[in-house]
Amino acid sequence: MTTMNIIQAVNNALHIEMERDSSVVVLGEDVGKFGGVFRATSGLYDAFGGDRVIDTPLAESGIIGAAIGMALYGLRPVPEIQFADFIFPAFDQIVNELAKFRYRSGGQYPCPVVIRTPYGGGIRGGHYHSQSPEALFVHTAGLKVVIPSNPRDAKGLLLACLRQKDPVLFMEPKRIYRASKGEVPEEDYEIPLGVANVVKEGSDCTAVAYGAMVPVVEEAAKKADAEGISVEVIDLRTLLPFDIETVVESVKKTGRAVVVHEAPKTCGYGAELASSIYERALEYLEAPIGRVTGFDIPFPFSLEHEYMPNADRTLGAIRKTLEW
Amino acid sequence: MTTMNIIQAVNNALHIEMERDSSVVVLGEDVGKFGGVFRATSGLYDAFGGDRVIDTPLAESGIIGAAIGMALYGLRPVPEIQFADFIFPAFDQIVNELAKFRYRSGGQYPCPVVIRTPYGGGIRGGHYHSQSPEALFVHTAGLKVVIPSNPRDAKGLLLACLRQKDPVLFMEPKRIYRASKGEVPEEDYEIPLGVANVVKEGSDCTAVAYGAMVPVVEEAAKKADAEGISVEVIDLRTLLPFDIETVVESVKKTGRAVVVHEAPKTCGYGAELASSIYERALEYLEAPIGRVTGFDIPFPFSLEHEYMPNADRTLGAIRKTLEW
Amino acid sequence: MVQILDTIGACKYTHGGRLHRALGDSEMAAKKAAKKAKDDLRVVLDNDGKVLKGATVPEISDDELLKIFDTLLMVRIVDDRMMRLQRQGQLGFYMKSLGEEASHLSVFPLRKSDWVLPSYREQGAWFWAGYTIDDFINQLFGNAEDPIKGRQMPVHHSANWLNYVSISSPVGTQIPQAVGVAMGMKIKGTDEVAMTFFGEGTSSTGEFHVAMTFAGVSKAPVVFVCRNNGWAISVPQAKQNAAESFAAKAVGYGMPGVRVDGNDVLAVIQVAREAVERARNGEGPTLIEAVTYRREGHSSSDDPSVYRAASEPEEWAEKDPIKRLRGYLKERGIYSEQLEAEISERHNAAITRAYERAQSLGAPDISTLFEDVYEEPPWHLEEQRNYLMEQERTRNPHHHN
Amino acid sequence: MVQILDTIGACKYTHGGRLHRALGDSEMAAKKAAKKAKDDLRVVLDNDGKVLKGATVPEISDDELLKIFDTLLMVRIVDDRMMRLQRQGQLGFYMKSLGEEASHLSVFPLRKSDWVLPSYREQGAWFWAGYTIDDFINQLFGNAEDPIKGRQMPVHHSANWLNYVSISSPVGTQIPQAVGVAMGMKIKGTDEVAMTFFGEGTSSTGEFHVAMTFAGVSKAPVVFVCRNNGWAISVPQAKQNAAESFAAKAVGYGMPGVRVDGNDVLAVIQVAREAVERARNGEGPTLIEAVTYRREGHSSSDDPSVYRAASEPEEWAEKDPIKRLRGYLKERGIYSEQLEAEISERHNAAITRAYERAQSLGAPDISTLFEDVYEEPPWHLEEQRNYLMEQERTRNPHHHN
Ligand SMILES: Cc1ncc(C[n+]2csc(CCOP(=O)(O)OP(=O)(O)O)c2C)c(N)n1
Ligand SMILES: Cc1ncc(C[n+]2csc(CCOP(=O)(O)OP(=O)(O)O)c2C)c(N)n1
Ligand SMILES: [Mg+2]
Ligand SMILES: [Mg+2]
Repeated sequence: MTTMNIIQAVNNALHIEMERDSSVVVLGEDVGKFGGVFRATSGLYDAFGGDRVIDTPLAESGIIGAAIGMALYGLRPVPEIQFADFIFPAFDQIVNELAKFRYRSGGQYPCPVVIRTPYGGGIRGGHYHSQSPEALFVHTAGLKVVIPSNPRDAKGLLLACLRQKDPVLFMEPKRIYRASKGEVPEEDYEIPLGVANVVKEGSDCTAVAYGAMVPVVEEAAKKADAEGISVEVIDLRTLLPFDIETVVESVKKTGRAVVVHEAPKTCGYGAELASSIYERALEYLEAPIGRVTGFDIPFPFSLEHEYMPNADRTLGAIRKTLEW
Repeated sequence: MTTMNIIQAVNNALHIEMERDSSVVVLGEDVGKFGGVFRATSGLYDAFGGDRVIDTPLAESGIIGAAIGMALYGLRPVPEIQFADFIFPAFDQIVNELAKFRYRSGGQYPCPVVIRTPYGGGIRGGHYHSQSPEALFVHTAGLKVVIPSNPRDAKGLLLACLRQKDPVLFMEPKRIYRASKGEVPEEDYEIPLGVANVVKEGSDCTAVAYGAMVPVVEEAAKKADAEGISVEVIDLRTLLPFDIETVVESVKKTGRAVVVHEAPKTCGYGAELASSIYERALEYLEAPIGRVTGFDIPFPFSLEHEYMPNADRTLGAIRKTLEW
Repeated sequence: MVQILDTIGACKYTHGGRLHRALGDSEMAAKKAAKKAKDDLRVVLDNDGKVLKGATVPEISDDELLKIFDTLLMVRIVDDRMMRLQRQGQLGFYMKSLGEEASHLSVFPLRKSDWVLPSYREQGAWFWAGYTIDDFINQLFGNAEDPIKGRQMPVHHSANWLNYVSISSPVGTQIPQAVGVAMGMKIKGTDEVAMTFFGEGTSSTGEFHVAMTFAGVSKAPVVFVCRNNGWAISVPQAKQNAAESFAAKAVGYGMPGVRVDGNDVLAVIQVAREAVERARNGEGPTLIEAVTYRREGHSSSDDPSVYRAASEPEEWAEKDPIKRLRGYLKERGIYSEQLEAEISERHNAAITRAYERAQSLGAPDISTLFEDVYEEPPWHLEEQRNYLMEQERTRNPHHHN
Repeated sequence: MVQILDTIGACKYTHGGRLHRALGDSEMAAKKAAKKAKDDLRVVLDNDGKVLKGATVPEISDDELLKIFDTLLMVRIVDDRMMRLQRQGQLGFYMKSLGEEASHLSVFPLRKSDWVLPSYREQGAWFWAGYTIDDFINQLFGNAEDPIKGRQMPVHHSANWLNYVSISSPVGTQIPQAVGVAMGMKIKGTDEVAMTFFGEGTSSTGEFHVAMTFAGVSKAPVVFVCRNNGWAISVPQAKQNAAESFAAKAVGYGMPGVRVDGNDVLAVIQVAREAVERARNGEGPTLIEAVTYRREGHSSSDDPSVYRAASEPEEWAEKDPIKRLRGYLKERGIYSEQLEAEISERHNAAITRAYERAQSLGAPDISTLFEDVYEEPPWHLEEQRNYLMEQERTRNPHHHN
C-alpha cells in the first residue's frame, strides 16, 4: 500500500498495464513528454517511448478515429481527451463508430478503446472546463461508462476496463484529482465493472452518486447523521451497466432516495436512475426521489459555487424525502 | 385549407417565411436545385435563388458553424441536416457553441438558428438512417427541441420557431413524412412552443408521445378503448421546454401514465418525463409509469419491426399500469 | 474553374526585394503546382484501350488481366441485377458503381495481410479480395446468413477474414480509422499497408482533414483513394472544392498527391502500386485522386435528372473502363467474345443461385438483436430481450419471401 | 523538416509521355510551391527596426504608428501585470502573448463595420478596436461589471458593440463561424469583411478544414489569420503539420496563402491590408500565416521547461516586435524614451485604476445565473432559480475581495 491521489492511481494503472501488455498505446494532446496537462500520463513517454505514447495533432476526432483503427487492428489504445468538454468534436466517432462497431459488423470487429477524460466542475473552469456529459454516453448503446471517486477505485476500475473487450468512457473527477488521497495497493488488481460500492450503510434514505459527488454526499450523510437521519451512501462507480440490484435493494430498505450529479437536471443521469428505481420499487417509496443536480444552464464561471450541488442541497433533498 | 403531408407543410412554412423575411437563409447538403433528399426545400432555390438556398460542401460542422456565423451577423439561417444520424459531426458546434452563445456572451450574441432534421426509424434505414437522438439535445441547456407529429403542427410550429430568438432543433418524423396527411391552413399561422396537444381525452391512463409515435399511441388508445380502457393521448410537440402542466394535470386525473419513444430506453427522454411526473404527482400514481421505447442497442436493420415501439407494446404497457 | 483561377490571379503583389520577396512568386508557384496537379493525370490506355504513346504499361500478367476483367464485369453484372431486384421491390436499397469500376482495383497491389477501409461504392475491391457473391447478396438481404447478421442497410459489408473493415454510412469516418490501422502497423513494425476509399464529396469532411494531418505527421503506411466521380448526390465537385483538384490537397499535408484516370484500370493499378510500395517501404502516405464519373443516380433512391443534364453521363460512357480494358485485352490477343460470354454467364448463374438462396432465408433470429452490443449482454439487455420475446411477434413489413 | 522533404522527394515516378505525363512534374511543382511558401516570408523590418533593402514600406501615418506602438506596449504591460496578479492568487487564470503582439495588428485595416472572430490570444486586436482596460479586467474578474456577466473564464471576452465575437475555449469553432459571418455579408451585399484568428495547432482541427472549404467555394470575404507561434501547449508545430508551412495549406482550398513575419508589425499590416482589400473587392478569402513564437508558457497553468529548451525563447527575443517597431520609430524620428515612459505610465495607471475597481466589485447577482440561457426563462429555469434562491448562500471559495 502507498498513498496516492487519483492522478497517481491512474498513472500507476497505465504503467502496470503498458508493462504487462505491449499492445496498450496511449495517445492524445500533450500526453507525451509533457505527461498530460494533469500529469496522468507522466513518465510513460520515458518508459515506453514515442511509439506507444503518442502526442497527436490537435484534433479529437482524429484521436478517437485513430484509436478505433488501432483497436480494430488489435491494439489496446487508451486515448486521452484533455477535458470532457472537448470530447464533442469526436462525438461522431464515439457514438456512431466506436459504440456500434461490434454490433454493425455482426461481432466481427470488437473495438476495445478506453477513452480517459477528466470531467466536472469546481475548478473555476467555466463553460468549457467543467462539463459532465456522462448522460449523453450512457444513452449511447454499445458504450460502457465508468467514473471512479477515489484512487483505489480509479486504479482497479481502469485496469478492469483495459482487460475487457468493450469500449469504455472512463471519466475522471478532476475536482478531486489531487484532493482525493488514499491507500492504494501497489500490486495489480481489478475492481469489476457494474458493481456499486456501498460507502456507508444507513436506514432512512439512500443517496446515490458517482465521481466528485461522492464526497459531497458523504458530507451530507454526516450532517444528516447529526440530525438523526441515517443515510445509506452508494457510489455507483459504473454508470452503464449500472448496479441496479444494489441500488434497488437499498431503496427497498430505506424507502427513500436521492440521486446527485453535477450535470444539468433535464435528461440527466438522475432521471434514468430515478425512473429505474420507481419502476422496481414504487411500492416501497415513501416520497418522490430527490434529484440534486446542476441547473439547466451552461456551466457558469463566477457563480460556479452556487451551481455545484453541495452537501447542504443534498441534505435538503434528503430531509425533503423524510418530510414528504 | 389544403391537404398536405408533413414535407409539404414544412416546405410551405419555409416558403412563407422566406417570402416574409428576407433574412431567412436555407443551407445544407442537396437543399438547392435538388430540393433536399426528402424534397422539403423543393422550389425554394427557384423562388429565392442560390444566395439564400445554399448547397454546401459535405460537412455538417461547416453547415452549423456557418449557420451560427450567419445568425450572429443577423440572418435567420435554417440549416438542414440530411438525417439526424449525421448531426454528430456538428455536435460540438451545436452543444458547445450554438446552445451557449447567448449565455456566454452575457446576452450580447443571441443565435437564432433553426436546425431542421428528419429523424427516426421505420423506413428500413438501419443504424444510420433511423436514430432518434432528441435526448442528447434536451440535455443541452440553451437549445429548444421541437418535434411535430402532423402537417398542421409542422407548419405552425416551424413558423413559430422561425420567429423567436432561441436556437431550435426541429426534428421531423420521417417515417410519417408522407403518410401523415391532413388539412393545413394555407395562410400564415403559428403554434406556440411549449404547449402540448391533448389528442384524445381519456380517464384511465395518460399516454405521452411525440413525432412518429403519436399515431402509434393513437392506435393503441383505440385498441384500449375496445377493451374498455380509456386512454388520454398527449402529443408533446415541444420536448424542451415541455408542457409539464398539461402532462401532470392529465396524470393527476388518470392516475397512470406511459411514455413512448423510439430512442433507446436508458437515459432516454422517457426517463426525464417519467421522473418529472413522479416528482409532481407521486401520490396520484396507481402504478409505475410505463416506458415503451426502443431497446438499448444500435438501431437494427432486418429486425427493425421488432425494435420499433408499436401499438401492441404500448397497449401492453397501458394494461400493465391498470393491472399493477 | 475559370472563376477560381481568376481569384488566384487577381491577387496582385507589388513588392520586391531580397528578404522581402514578392509573394507573387510563391503564389505563382502554388498556382502552377495546383494547375499541374489538375492537368497531370496518369493515363495508360486511350478510350479504345490502346496504349498511349510514351506510356509505360504496368507489369500485369495475362492471368491477372483476365481476372481483373472478370472482376469488373462481375461488378457491372451484379450492379445491374441488384438494381433490377431493387426496382422490383425485392431489395430495399442499392448503390451502383457504373463507370467507376476500375477505381476499385486500387486494391490490386495489396497483400492478404493488408487492410482496407472502404466506403460504400467499391464492390470490385471486395470481389477482388475474395468476398463471395453469396456473402454479398446475403448482406443485401440482411438474412440469417448475412455475415453481419442483418445489422445494417444493404451495401454495408464487413469481412474480418479479409481485413475489410465494416462499412459505415456517416461518410469519412473510415479515413482517420485507416490512419489508426496504419499507425498500428507501424507500431507493431510490420510492412503492412492500410488503404481507404472515399468520394470527392467526403473530402470536405473534417474527418478527411484530421486523417491527412495525422498521416502526414506520423508517416503511417496508408493510401488514401479519393474516388472523384464528380458528384456527391446532387452536389457537383466544384461546390466541394475550390482548389484545382482534389490531389492538390496533399500539398497541405506534406504528402504526394496523384491524379489518375479512374476509368483506366492499368493507370489505377500503376499509381496504386507506387503508393503501396512507398507505404510499405516506410516512406509514408499518398493521396490518390481517381478521376471518374458516377454515370447513374447516387443510389436507388436518387433521380439525377433533377439536377444534371443527361448528356453528361453519356459523354463519360466514351471512357467506360470495361470497354477500355476489353480493347486492351483484344490488342494483347487474350480476348474473345466467347470468353466474355462465359464470364457473364458464370456470374449471372452464381447471382441467380445466391439470390434464390438469399431470398429463401428468413431474417436472423430475434434473439440476435441483443447480441454483439457488448461482448456479453449486461442485465438491462437480458431484461429487454426477455421482454421482447414475450411480446407477440410483429410482422416484418419488408420481408421479401 | 528534412525528414518531410525526403518523403516527398523519395516518391520516384519513372513514366513519361504526352498524355501520360510523369507525375514527377506536378510532384516537383507542388514541392517547389510548398518550399517557396515556406521560404517566402514577408518582412519589412530587420531585427533592429531598419527597413530591409528593397522592401516596400506600407503607408502608415505617424499618428497611426504611434497608436500601434501604444497598443503593443499596452498588451505587454497588461500581460505582465495580469500574470503577476495571477501569481499572487488574485486571478484564476491568464494567458500572455509575449512576443506575438505584432500579429494582433492584423486587424489594422479593418473598419468599424467589419467583424472579428478571435481566439484567446489576441489582446492587441481588442485594444486596437477600443475595448477598454476596464472591460478587459472586469472580464478577467468575472465581476458585476464584466460585459459578459461573469459567465466565462478569464480571457474569453465578447464585445458586440465592436463586432468582436464571444471567445470560445474549444479551439477552432470560430473559424467556420467566421465564414458564416462572411457568407452573410455576401448575401446582404455589403463590402464588409470578417477576420478570424487561430493558432497553428488549431489548424489540425476539422473546423479549420471545413471553414477553408466553405470559404474557398463560397468566395466569402473572410481573412484567416493563423498565428504560428510554434507551440500548441507542449506540442511543437512539426507534430501538427508535415507540410512545408501552414500557409501551404491554402493551395488545397483554391485561395492564396501568405507567410508573414509575425514579429514585424509593418509586414503584418501590409499583408493583412492586401487580404482585406481582396476580400472587400469580392475576390475571396486569404490564409495568412503569421510566423511568430510563444515565448512564455501556454497559460498561467503551464510550465514550458518540461518540454522545451530555455534557449529557444531567448533566441526569439532577438526578433521582438516591440523592439523592432521602436527601432523603426527611432529611424523615423518619432520616438523618444520620454514618450514611451509616458505611455507606460498611462497604461499602468489605467490598469491600477481598473484593477482596484474590478477587485472591489462582487460577482454578478445570483439571479443572473438563469438569464440569457434563452430569451425568456422557461418554467423549468424559473423553478430552478426559485429553488436556488431559497438555499443558504454558498461561500465563493475563489472570491478575491
Ligand atoms: C456525415 C454524413 N453526411 C451526409 C451523408 C449523406 N450522404 C450520403 S452519400 C453522400 C454524398 C457522398 O458523396 P461522395 O463522397 O462524393 O461519394 P459518392 O457517393 O460520390 O461515391 C451524402 C451527402 C452521410 N452519409 N454522412
Ligand atoms: C477542441 C479543443 N481541444 C483541446 C483544447 C485544449 N487546448 C487549449 S489551447 C490548446 C493548444 C492550442 O494551440 P494553438 O492553436 O497553436 O494556439 P496557441 O495556444 O499556440 O495560441 C489546446 C490543446 C481546446 N481548448 N479545445
Ligand atoms: Mg462523389
Ligand atoms: Mg500555437
